[in-house]
Amino acid sequence: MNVLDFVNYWIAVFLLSTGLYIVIARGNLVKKLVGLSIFQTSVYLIYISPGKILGGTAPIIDPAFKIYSNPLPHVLILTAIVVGVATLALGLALVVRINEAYGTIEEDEIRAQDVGRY
Amino acid sequence: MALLLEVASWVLLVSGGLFCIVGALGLLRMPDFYTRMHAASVVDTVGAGLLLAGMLLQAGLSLVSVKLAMIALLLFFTSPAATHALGRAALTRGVDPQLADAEGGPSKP
Amino acid sequence: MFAVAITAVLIALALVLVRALLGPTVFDRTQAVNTAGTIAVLLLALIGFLTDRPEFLDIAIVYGLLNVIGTIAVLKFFRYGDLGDPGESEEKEVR
Amino acid sequence: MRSQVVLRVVAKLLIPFILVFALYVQFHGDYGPGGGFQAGVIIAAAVIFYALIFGLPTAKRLVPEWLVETMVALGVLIYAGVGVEGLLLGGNFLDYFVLSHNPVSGQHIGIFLVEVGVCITVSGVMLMIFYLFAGRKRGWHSER
Amino acid sequence: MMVATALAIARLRNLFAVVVLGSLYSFLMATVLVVLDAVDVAMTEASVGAGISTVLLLGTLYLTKSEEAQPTHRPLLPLLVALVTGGLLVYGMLGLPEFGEADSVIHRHVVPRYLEQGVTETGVPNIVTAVLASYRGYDTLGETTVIFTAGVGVILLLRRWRRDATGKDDDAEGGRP
Repeated sequence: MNVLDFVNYWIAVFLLSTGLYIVIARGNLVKKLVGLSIFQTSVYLIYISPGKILGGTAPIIDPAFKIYSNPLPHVLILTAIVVGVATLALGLALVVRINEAYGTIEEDEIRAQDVGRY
Repeated sequence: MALLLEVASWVLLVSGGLFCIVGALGLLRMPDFYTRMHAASVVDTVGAGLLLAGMLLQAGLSLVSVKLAMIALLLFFTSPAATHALGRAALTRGVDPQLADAEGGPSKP
Repeated sequence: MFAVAITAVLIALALVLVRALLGPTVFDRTQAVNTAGTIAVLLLALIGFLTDRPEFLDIAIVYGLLNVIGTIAVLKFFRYGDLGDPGESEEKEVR
Repeated sequence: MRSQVVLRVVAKLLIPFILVFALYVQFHGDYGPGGGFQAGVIIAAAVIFYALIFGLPTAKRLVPEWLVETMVALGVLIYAGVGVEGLLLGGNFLDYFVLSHNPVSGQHIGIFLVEVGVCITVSGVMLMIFYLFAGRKRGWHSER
Repeated sequence: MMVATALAIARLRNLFAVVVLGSLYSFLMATVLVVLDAVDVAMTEASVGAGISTVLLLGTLYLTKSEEAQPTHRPLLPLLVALVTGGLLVYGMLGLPEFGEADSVIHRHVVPRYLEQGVTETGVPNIVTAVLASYRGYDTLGETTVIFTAGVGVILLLRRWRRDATGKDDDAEGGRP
């Protein structure tokens, strides 16, 4: 039972590790960005999970309901999602520019070109 | 009357769920892309239609049922269009339909 | 009753997911994602009814709309994106 | 994709619906899920859909680039302007209570204006990014 | 919900049609968020993940290459780092309150005030909107500014090149080569 209580957190931790692994291990810059967004998503899950109250409903006030989940994490995560999209767009723009400058988006090849240049 | 509605929506929901499973199973088991497309359309039309009809019976006449009808309309318009575009794109890109004898397909994955 | 339907839809979602994971070609995956979107719409509507708050159908509509847009974007990409080398990427997919 | 009749017809049916729905999300955000950000994204998605089906130049004729650029800045200005208006009317920055005689309706007006600002900025930025990415694509072709 | 999430995790191992599966992942995550009552967040996640991110990623893939090179390093060290991080997080997670408890710390501080007086103070039943736009207006202003800055950054990164290619120059930047 104790394990089952934390299952949300387990999943979030697993996702976070996976995202981190992708960001570190993969050389492709686009894939790194996808990993970054997976990482972000796991953080959303970590934030939202404690706000849920069993038996509660979404925080839209209605006379028919008494218990509501916690709206504060929702607000914070809403902001986080927006910032995440902005980051993603900016990162992708940078990737496009890197591709134009180096002709590749693989980290190793970029490094090889840099070493060859200097 | 209420009991009748309840029973009807129960039947619709369960059969809709069943059709969803059947369609998904087809999507999983069919041998090549075009037959899979065919199976997926079961989910899009019959499964979704029955489930939404069941929910409509539950909702009664209100804003909720209007929204449900809107979802149904949306699905009926968009999913065939998407499937059509998908099939055309696949044909253009040279995914051949699997005819009598075949290689690839189910053994590939 | 809704619980039964939700269970069925979840099973269907799982099957579709398996197809999306295996899918030999991009088109299989796209088809699977499209179907998964449809199923997710249904699932959301059902969840809304299960928790007695059917107002949340809005989210289902958003799903439906954006699902189509995403699918068409992917298709357009794969149909006109053959500037590179179409054969190559397909083979990569098979692996 | 312009030659595909089915997609064109469906898009013509669908895009007004998407836009109306975006407005619904925007203005119903007080009572249900939704709000400025979601509405902005949906509006941007509608225009992106249009650009996908009918081609980028047509979309740029429909929603010209200068309009998008103006929207990007205008949203932030609306938001900050609401704050400054609170200052001018004798409250604090972003103080909505002074916007109307009745504090509650003042709050309502403030939230509404702020959401409009967010919506405009978000849809502007998303569209701008899409235009830039997609427009670059064609330039790349001509370079080849 | 758990089935869907577990399968999403299984999906993450297989990273080929990343973008297509990314949109699927976003759908699943949004469904999970709906189950966790975060309706607004789910709506945002769905619209962003399925609509915008997919299109942007596809645009980038089109501009660059769509296939990935074989990894040259052995992924041992990153795996180790990820595992250690995961282990640390699990260790920290054990101290968290139980899932779904109504009286844990997070529900005690400001939230009851929002829930009880939000409607009477703002007249908006959706508390998330009320908090977002009114109580935490500064945050949202910052968020809007971030979006604005990102837009400007993307314009700066991608705009000039296209002018060079098409040969058209605006007056504002006419002097630049």
